[in-house]
Amino acid sequence: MSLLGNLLIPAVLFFALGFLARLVKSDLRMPPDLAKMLSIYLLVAIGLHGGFALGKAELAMAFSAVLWAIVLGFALPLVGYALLLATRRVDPLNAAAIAAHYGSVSAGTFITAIAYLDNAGVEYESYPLIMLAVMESPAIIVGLLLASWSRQKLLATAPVAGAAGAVMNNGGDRQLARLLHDAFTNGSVMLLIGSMVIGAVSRPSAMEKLFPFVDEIFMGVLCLFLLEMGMEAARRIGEFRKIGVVLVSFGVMMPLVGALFGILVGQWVLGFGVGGTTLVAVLGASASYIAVPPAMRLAVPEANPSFYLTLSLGITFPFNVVVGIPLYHFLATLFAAA
Amino acid sequence: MSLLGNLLIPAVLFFALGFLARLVKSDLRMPPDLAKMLSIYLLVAIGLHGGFALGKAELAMAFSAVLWAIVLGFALPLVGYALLLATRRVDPLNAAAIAAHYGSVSAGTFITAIAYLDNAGVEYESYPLIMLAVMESPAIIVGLLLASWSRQKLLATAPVAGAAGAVMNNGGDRQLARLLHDAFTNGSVMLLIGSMVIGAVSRPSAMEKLFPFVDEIFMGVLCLFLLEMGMEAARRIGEFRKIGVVLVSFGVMMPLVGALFGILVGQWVLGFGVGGTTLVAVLGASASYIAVPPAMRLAVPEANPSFYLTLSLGITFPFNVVVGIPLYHFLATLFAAA
Amino acid sequence: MSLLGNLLIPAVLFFALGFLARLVKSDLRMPPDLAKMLSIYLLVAIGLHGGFALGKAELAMAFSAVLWAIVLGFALPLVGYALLLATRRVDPLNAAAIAAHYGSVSAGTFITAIAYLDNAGVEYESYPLIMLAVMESPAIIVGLLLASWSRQKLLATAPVAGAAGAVMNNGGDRQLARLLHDAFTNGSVMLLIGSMVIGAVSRPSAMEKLFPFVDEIFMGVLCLFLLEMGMEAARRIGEFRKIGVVLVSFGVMMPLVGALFGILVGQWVLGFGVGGTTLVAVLGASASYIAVPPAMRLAVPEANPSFYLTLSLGITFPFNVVVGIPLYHFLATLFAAA
Amino acid sequence: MHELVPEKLVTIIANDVFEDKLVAIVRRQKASGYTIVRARGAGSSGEQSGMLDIDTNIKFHVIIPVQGLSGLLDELRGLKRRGYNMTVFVSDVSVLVS
Amino acid sequence: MHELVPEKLVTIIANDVFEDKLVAIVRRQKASGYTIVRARGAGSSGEQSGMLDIDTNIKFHVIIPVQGLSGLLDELRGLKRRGYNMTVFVSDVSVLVS
Amino acid sequence: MHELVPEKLVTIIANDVFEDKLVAIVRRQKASGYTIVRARGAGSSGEQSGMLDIDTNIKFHVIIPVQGLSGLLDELRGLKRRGYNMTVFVSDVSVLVS
Ligand SMILES: Nc1ncnc2c1ncn2[C@@H]1O[C@H](COP(=O)(O)O)[C@@H](O)[C@H]1O
Ligand SMILES: Nc1ncnc2c1ncn2[C@@H]1O[C@H](COP(=O)(O)O)[C@@H](O)[C@H]1O
Ligand SMILES: Nc1ncnc2c1ncn2[C@@H]1O[C@H](COP(=O)(O)O)[C@@H](O)[C@H]1O
Ligand code: NA
Ligand code: NA
Ligand code: NA
Repeated sequence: MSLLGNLLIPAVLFFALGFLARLVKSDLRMPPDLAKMLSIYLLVAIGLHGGFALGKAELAMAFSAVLWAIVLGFALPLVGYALLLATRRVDPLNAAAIAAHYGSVSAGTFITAIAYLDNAGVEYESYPLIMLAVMESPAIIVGLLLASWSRQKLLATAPVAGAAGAVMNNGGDRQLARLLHDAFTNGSVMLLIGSMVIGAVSRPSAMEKLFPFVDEIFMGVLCLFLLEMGMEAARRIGEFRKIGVVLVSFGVMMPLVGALFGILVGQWVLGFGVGGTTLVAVLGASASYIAVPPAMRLAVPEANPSFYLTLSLGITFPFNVVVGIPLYHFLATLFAAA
Repeated sequence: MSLLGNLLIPAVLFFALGFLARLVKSDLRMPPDLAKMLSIYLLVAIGLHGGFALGKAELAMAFSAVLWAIVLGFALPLVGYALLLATRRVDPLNAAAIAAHYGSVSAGTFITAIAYLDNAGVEYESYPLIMLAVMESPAIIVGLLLASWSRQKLLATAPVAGAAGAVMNNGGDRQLARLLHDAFTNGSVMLLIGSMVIGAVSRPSAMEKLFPFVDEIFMGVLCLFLLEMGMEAARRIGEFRKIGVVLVSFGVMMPLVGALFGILVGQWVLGFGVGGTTLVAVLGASASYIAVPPAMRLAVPEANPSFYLTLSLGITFPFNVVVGIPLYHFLATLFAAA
Repeated sequence: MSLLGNLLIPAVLFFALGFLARLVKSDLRMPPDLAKMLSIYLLVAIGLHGGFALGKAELAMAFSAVLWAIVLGFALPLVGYALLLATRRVDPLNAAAIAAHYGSVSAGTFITAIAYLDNAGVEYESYPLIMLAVMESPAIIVGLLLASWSRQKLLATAPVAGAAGAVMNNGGDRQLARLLHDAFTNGSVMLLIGSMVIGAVSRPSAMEKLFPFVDEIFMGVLCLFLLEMGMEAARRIGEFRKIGVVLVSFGVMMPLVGALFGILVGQWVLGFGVGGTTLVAVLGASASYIAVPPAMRLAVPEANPSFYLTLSLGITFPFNVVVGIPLYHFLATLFAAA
Repeated sequence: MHELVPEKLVTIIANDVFEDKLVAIVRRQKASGYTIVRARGAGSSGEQSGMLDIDTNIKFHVIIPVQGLSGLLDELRGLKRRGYNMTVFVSDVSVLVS
Repeated sequence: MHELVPEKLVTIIANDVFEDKLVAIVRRQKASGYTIVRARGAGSSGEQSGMLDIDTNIKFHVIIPVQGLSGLLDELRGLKRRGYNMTVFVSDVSVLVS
Repeated sequence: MHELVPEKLVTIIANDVFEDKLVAIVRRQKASGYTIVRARGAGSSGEQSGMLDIDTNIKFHVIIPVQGLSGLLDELRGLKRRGYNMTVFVSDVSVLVS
């Protein structure tokens, strides 16, 4: 399926429709909780579906996938942090906060990729779904460590510690423990892993009764979800000017770097087929806009939310949905042929 | 299918249930965003469905349908305005605001008519759906022109212009440009036309995956939507007394006039069958309660919202859903036989 | 199907997932109106389904079921009231308010029981559904009478009447009339009975179009609903300590008493099979958390909502969903064999 | 010059089952209107999480002329005495009359 | 010591179609921001049940320095004069700075 | 006569991820409760459209006795100093006690 083919998938077209509606300043408004409801449905549906498939999977392979998901989750924020500091457009704390987003993943992008593969008739392994669940959290931890390390460097260079110093001292370990807790009990992680477990342990006869809900209306719900995400992405483009062209291009380059890491892991390390490799590339390429932003707001209040939200939601998400997914599929096909 | 047959359609019965629940002052309350969510679904579903059908339609015919939709949209508010002034119960500004509602359309009524025809096993053309999308806007423009003209007349007769004069002068063209923009980028228009385009351009294999969502749960969603609309219609009947019997009867007569115009256009001009003609009659008969009220509130603040909301939502909508649709179907059958 | 089998039904597992998410203090949050929307769907779906089945039912039997539902609804609060006073942990007004909850029913529990029986392949009569609709209200009336009687007793023993006395005198009959009205026009009662009537009178061809909505996505919606109810149940466990072990054990014992009454009525009086008897047991065992709490808050403001909400939602609901339903099924099987 | 008229803003925070009672009081007191906002919170009667119908609060606002305050508070105090849990407070506002 | 700066809180209750107009005014008046809460209610223009797009209110709050009040009220009064139904009132607040 | 006790109403407008932090502060300061309303808006940290979890605000209200104000503001000022964006203001209210 070509790039143009991708653009004619209804889900992607609905994304474009939402984007357009905001661009022309339409008064189209979605109820504030609709996106949240739709994404709860999508997580549960994909979790049940994948969990059912995983019930028949190899344990060793699953374990290996989890391991490499963690490796990706730890490695990508470090790469992102280094790149961001190299641009000299953001201070270390903002760099840490942004990098954490790129080490984590976007379930919306992943689900769109699944729709793309289904449409193109490409088979894929079910292991990348566990990787999706696993990869939400490690990047948060790396981001926090990077932030804390940056803060200490700032303190060292600016000896008039003041308030920031107080945070480090009185916060410290207790704060880290809390943030680790938050990372692992994150709502979408629990929903996804919980649904996977339920899908894996439930009796097939019981699962059958769930399939009309899980399968048949899935595409329609995804369309509505992407309609709204298109509107939200477009809402951010006013901020592009504040952010500057260098950061904007980071929002396009970093997904490519992440996708390459993903392809290497998917194809060479885990030995997935083209479909599975594409999905791992999408995991590498996508940036979180659900789990990571609140964590950064709470733990790195010095960072400017406009930066990480605009990059993740306004640039990387549309890029991946429209250009990235077919591109990663194309690259995965190339690598597989090589 | 007789009138009684119509009353036994579940969707209409749910409308009655909602109406009854408010009449007996039940504490049944719907979440405030439910109606909005259901109507987003209904617009998208009907748009995708119709767009898919239109993909195979004749261009010349579609063009002709659009043209006549615009004619209806411009003509009906003028008729309504004249009738309203003849009643001598409202001043020209209120007349303009009310008339705009009757030139526009109600997607909820149209969708109920589709459900009625499906139930009765009557075939219908897909062109009326484009007419639905097209007819949302022209009446808004006519309404605004009528209002602006009435305002000028009021100023001429009352030379102490004051604030109202200021509006005309400082607002004028810029305001009209903005209102035209608003009319064409109206949220429900964009959603409907966007979904139609997506339905038309998407590959059939992709559309197939959407059909369980678009088709199978459609009737159920319509039932819930009409349940809520029944409650909202009944909420207005307290206002009947304030509005007076003359205006209330306008709310019943004007749909009949609109339906006749619609039947003439559908049957004689466009040459539709009984089903398609019924749908055009419904377009003529129905009054907007989504797109037009906010436009009038913004642009004709002098008009009293109680008037147009009570007429459109409290009288014309229930009349059309319960009595109008089967009646227009009956009339369309008569005319077709003639 | 064993108890363990029940625990592996997806719906029950989602309840456990929601419970767990709150226990580990996950930041998983559901949109505030989701539970309400899902329960509107569940009531309508079960009403349509049952009404369609009831269209073919015997009138005499239906009448008998209604009668015995009323008997249960009047008898159970009296039993509960006596038990509660015997514990000496609550004053008579709190006892009246709590008892009313146990005489009424929980639609959520009933629907979960239906899912359980469907999963286990057990047939059941459709009469218990009418009983569900009928049993929401009588217990409210008994509760109010008990409260009013307790208030009078309190006044008699404490002659310094004051404010409480004023309520009795100025409120009195008018208040009772209003509360009777409220009990019978209760939102969920109207929704359920209305949907049953619509299901019964609609033509089969029209109902067929509703079945994908009513049947196929039912299980999935129930899963999401129980996910949220699990979270709400767990939210209450902080209150256990305030309530004390005696009341907590009332929340487990009273359902058993109610279930026994239900089994006797279902099996011996009405002659239902194992499935139908299990459902009547569930009606007896379950406690209201939708219709009764607001009624008690309005009419018995002296009672502490923490008591009745914690008991009904935090203890009895989880107990019934996880342990009760399979237990009552087991008991119904025993009695049927006896 | 703006016409800013000093009036009283009475705010009532309570479970939303009391809404009809509060509207009735406001009508009896001939206030020109009222405004309701959905809320959640916690107080002496426990947490009101706003997730279920049974634990949602409302913030109910009424603007009334100074001379109407006493009658309104009388009715509200009556409710509170009869056991209805609610938080009631009054603030000074200047209302723009155009 | 806390830096509590006395400012003015202007609250506007109106149908939500006016939101864009109000935001534009606030921007023109160079307020540092605004806050919007969804509301329902009743007033001279009938009940706003909050159930449909067409009858939902907003409660719109702006905190402005005392010297900015007059300009803001001028614009709001202008709207009211042109027939826009809205309830506008001003209260005194102390804003925490630092 | 009505018992109207003068107290302070502290209002905090912030992103809703801070809710737990604010509840913890209020509990530490032994306030009798709090009330939360969902909001959206704009300020120095950009627009909060209220459409996604990540850009929803809350309006958080606490009524406290006058003598409790200082302790509460100290904690809030601490948060603001550490970089947490929030709008905090205090108003005078008279709370109905009986
Ligand atoms: N100190 C307080 N500050 C703000 N809101 C409060 C306070 N106390 C109680 N409330 C609100 O009033 C409601 C009823 O309070 P209560 O009657 O104390 O349970 C609570 O659910 C809160 O929303
Ligand atoms: N001048 C203002 N008036 C009313 N609300 C404001 C104002 N400034 C900021 N806010 C609110 O406070 C939130 C946080 O403000 P800020 O920290 O300036 O981004 C904003 O999202 C607004 O909801
Ligand atoms: N006396 C009042 N107290 C509180 N809110 C009011 C009052 N009068 C009007 N409102 C609110 O302001 C909105 C517009 O008022 P009106 O322009 O009178 O229709 C109403 O829908 C109410 O939400
Ligand atoms: Na990534
Ligand atoms: Na029309
Ligand atoms: Na019961």
